[in-house]
Amino acid sequence: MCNTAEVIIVGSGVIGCAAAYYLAKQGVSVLVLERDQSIGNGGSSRNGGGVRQSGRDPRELPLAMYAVEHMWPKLSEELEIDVEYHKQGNLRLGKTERHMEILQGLTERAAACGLDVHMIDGAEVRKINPYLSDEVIGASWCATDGHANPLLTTLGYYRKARALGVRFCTEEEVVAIQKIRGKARRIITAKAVYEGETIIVAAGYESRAIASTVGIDIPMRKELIEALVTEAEPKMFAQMLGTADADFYGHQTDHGSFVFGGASGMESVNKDNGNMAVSSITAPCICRGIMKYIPKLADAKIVRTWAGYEDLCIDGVPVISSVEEVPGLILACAFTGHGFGISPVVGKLLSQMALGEETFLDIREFRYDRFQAAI
Amino acid sequence: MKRYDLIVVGAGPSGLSAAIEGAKRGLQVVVFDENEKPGGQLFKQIHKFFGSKEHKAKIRGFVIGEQLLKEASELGVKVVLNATVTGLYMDKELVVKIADTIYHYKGDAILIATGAAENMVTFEGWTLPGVIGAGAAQTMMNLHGVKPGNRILMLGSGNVGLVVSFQLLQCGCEVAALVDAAPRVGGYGVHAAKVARCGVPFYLSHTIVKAEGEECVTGVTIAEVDKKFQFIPGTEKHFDVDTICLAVGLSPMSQLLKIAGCEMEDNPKRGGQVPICNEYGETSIKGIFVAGDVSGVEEASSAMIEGRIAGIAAAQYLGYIGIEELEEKFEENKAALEGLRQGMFAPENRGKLIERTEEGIPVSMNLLTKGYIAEDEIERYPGVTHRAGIHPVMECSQNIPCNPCQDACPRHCIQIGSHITSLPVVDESAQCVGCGLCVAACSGQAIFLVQEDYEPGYGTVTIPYEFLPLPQKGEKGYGLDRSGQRVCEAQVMEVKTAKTFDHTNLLTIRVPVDMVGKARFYRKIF
Amino acid sequence: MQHINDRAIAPGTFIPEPDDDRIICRCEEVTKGEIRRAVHEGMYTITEIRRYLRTGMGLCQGQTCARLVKGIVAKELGISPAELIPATSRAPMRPVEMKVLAKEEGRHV
Amino acid sequence: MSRRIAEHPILGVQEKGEKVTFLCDGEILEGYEGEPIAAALRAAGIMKHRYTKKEHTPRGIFCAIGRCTDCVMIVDGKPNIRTCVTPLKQGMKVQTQYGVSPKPFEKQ
Repeated sequence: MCNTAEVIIVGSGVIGCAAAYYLAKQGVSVLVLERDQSIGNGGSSRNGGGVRQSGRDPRELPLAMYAVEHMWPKLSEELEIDVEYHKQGNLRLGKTERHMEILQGLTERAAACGLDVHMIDGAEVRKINPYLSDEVIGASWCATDGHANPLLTTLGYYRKARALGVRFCTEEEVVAIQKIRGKARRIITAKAVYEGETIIVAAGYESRAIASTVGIDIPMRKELIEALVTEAEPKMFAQMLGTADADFYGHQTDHGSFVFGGASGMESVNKDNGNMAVSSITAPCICRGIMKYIPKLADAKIVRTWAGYEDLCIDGVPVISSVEEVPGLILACAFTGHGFGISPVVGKLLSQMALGEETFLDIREFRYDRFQAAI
Repeated sequence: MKRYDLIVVGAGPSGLSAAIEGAKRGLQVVVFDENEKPGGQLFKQIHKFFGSKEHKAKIRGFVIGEQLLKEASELGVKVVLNATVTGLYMDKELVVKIADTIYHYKGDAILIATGAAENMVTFEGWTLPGVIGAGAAQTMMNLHGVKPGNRILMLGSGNVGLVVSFQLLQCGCEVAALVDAAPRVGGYGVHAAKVARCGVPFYLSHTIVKAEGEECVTGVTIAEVDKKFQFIPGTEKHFDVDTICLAVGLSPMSQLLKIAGCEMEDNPKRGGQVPICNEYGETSIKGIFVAGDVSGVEEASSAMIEGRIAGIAAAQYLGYIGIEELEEKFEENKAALEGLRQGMFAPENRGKLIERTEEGIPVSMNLLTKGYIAEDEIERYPGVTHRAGIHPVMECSQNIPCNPCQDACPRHCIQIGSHITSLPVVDESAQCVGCGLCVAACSGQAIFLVQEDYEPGYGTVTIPYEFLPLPQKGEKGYGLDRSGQRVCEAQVMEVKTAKTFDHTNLLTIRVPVDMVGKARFYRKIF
Repeated sequence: MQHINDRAIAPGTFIPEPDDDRIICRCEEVTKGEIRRAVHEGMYTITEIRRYLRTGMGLCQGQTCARLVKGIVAKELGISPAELIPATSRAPMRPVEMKVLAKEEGRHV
Repeated sequence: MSRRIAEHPILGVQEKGEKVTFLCDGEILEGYEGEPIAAALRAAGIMKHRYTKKEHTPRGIFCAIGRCTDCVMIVDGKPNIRTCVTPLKQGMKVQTQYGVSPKPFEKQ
């Protein structure tokens, strides 16, 4: 088999798979290298499935709004797989006055960017979702937010890209990128050497080590966060839920199970045994959080817990950028836990960047060299 | 956090054995088990165990369970039941669900002895109510006292399939057929023989085509398979049954070890995903040990020894004993383990066709394909002799590590010798008094007392009998041969029960003299 | 392992089999045909099959079907089942009610 | 209760809890306190515990030790209760489970 392609993508997460798909659709030859044995085994298969605009950094908002308006609604049709996209709103819940202040701030900033999001009181919240407890005194409500199935979205992009001729190689851990005659061109893995005209690095936190082999540093850290899933329950509600406190977020899936993510507060110091191990304290903590908001779920049985790494950027928004000082290199990483909802649009932008086209959205805010010392 | 020296997960044969050895050496030990009754599979095993005294031979599984539990309690081991270990986390932290609360515990050492789970096969209709695992059948009848069905077809001729078939018969169910896709019976011949002589037909090289029924099982169709396990058209056979029981092997239940991050391997010889561990059962994570089926599917007897080794190794790991004691005890237990792992059913012989016994005697092919030794094969075996007066006839035809018969005879009529797998031989010089202790002692129920000259034209056969209702003295019925066919009329001359027989009753039936070599079971005339 | 890793190596064309409608994952009601087809659609690992079809994602978390699924996928890929890494095991080992999980004891002595 | 084993040749007469009554789909049945719900149902000759969500096919006891989760029913209003490991209590209300609902599919 030939080890060259016009574009080589490092990382088969939803970003890498989406970019591969949009490139292949243009007739570009693409090779995707994945460190793991399974496609999309990082955050793409471990996140809560939120497709939100509200609650985002204003810099990211145009991407999210574009994806929700133009891409998500047609994605199932495009990928010929039901990605279980539901545009039925996001409630970000508050229980205290302080929560309401946080929500108010988020809402004002998003509304200023043109997003239809507004504050509602407890009664209105329970009209939208009657299962929420009386402790909830208000929420921000964005009717055009929603959720989708991240597993099927990732594998849907993969399947379609593969069918279009994209070559995916798993268990190919990239050791280094090499410049050839001034251009990023060669990729060295533990097993082989690959060459491409353009290299897109979309490898989550590992992107940092890979980029450093050509002298680029992305200031990010990683954090192991957890999620859980219940047994199937009768249909209860369709919105995506979040909280001002960020103590949990989640939704009910088409399957009937509830997927919730959440935090114990210990995430920044969580240990790992190499298997993305869950801690013994987080799932109970998430459950206590959920039960305060949705008491009816107290009897729902948890069937699985899991963990995954977030690649947290120092300034909270991703790097989606060509690297001029290393021609041929494009970075798409540090998504900070917000990547899934914007993955279709990022995939499309990356395809334009790889083809040297002007991008249809302004992505200057996501440049790799934007980071400055504080003082 | 509450911390123990040793936390054992699973109160089965290996877990309890490990707990006992640990506690004996001063460790503070707790055992968690998710079931309401301890003992693991032992409490479903109501047959007498094979092996030698050190392997608790001749004792029924559930009694061994009770003994282990008693010993553990006396040593101060805390056995917590209805306690589900839901996860094994870093720093050897266990989360245990007890009633409606979860508890966190830490162990300086942890022993995972979670046993195995049943494998399944699929066929048309396999999801219908009435298709159950063999373990489910055992649980229902032996733990809950409920018959799993009325008329049952068993799939699988390994020891589980054979033993459970016999248990089904014991609790009053009818076993319509015993079926296996393999060309030969997988389990012990003696287990097969006791099922066959009750009249259960064996269909080797057959498997299930479909379970029939709309809402639950009302029947089953089986068919013969060729060497590639493909159905041979035209060989279909139908049985009216209400239950289909699957006994097609076990897989180690090793999920907790995977959660903990122990290095695992897929080892078909051990039954599936098992942790990589050293000779003491210690996994890649120091202080996490394994024993029993979770580290490789075997018998309860070997699980107990593995448990002992791991318990002692945990004691050494925690500094309660020196390495010398561990090494010494390990050698002893290893010898016991090797004793069990020999003979025709030794792990290395799995799946192999062995044509001759260690003594050079051809193995009964009829036993391997029909479940019983044929008339023209039976005389080959050294335990089958003819002589005047009452004497034992030992229809033991396979080299299994087992010797209770030798110890049972007060007159030393029976000899196995130092090699535990040897076939038993009758010592012609010793005089049998017909006490029947050997009949009751034989875990395989393969020993009969025969008297050819009981009265003119009639002889007697004394058979082991573990069914209810117990026939009455003087009662008339039929003698059944090894295949379960009626061969003659028979009259019950004597029914002996004794505490030492441990529920194996001795039924002496009078049969025509030409039938003393054939009649091996009795059924009353209804 | 080359067969699993290079997704451009296809397992040949999908040929329907008479028992494709047989349920394999009892909890999530996934059939043999769906599993076989998924392999042909590029899902070469147990983890991918699981995420794609929900095999082993139900109440029992694959305790019944894991071995069966593995056998089908391996056969379709033309490899030994032992070459396929099983799906990750995760706590809880049995379904636990949220209110029970929420009620912890013994974290502190 | 013909499916009950009155006396077992090896295990003898098994100890049972108090005799209790419970409701299964509205029908009054008898069982013994503390035994698994599934055992009481099997003793009463009830084979079907639920109908599946997708194919609406019946399921019953399969593993009987709480692993396979095939025998789940709605017990006292809660769905997905593993009847093979849930002890029977006086007055329990057990219902056939359709998908995850007590209502037959045509009424859902």
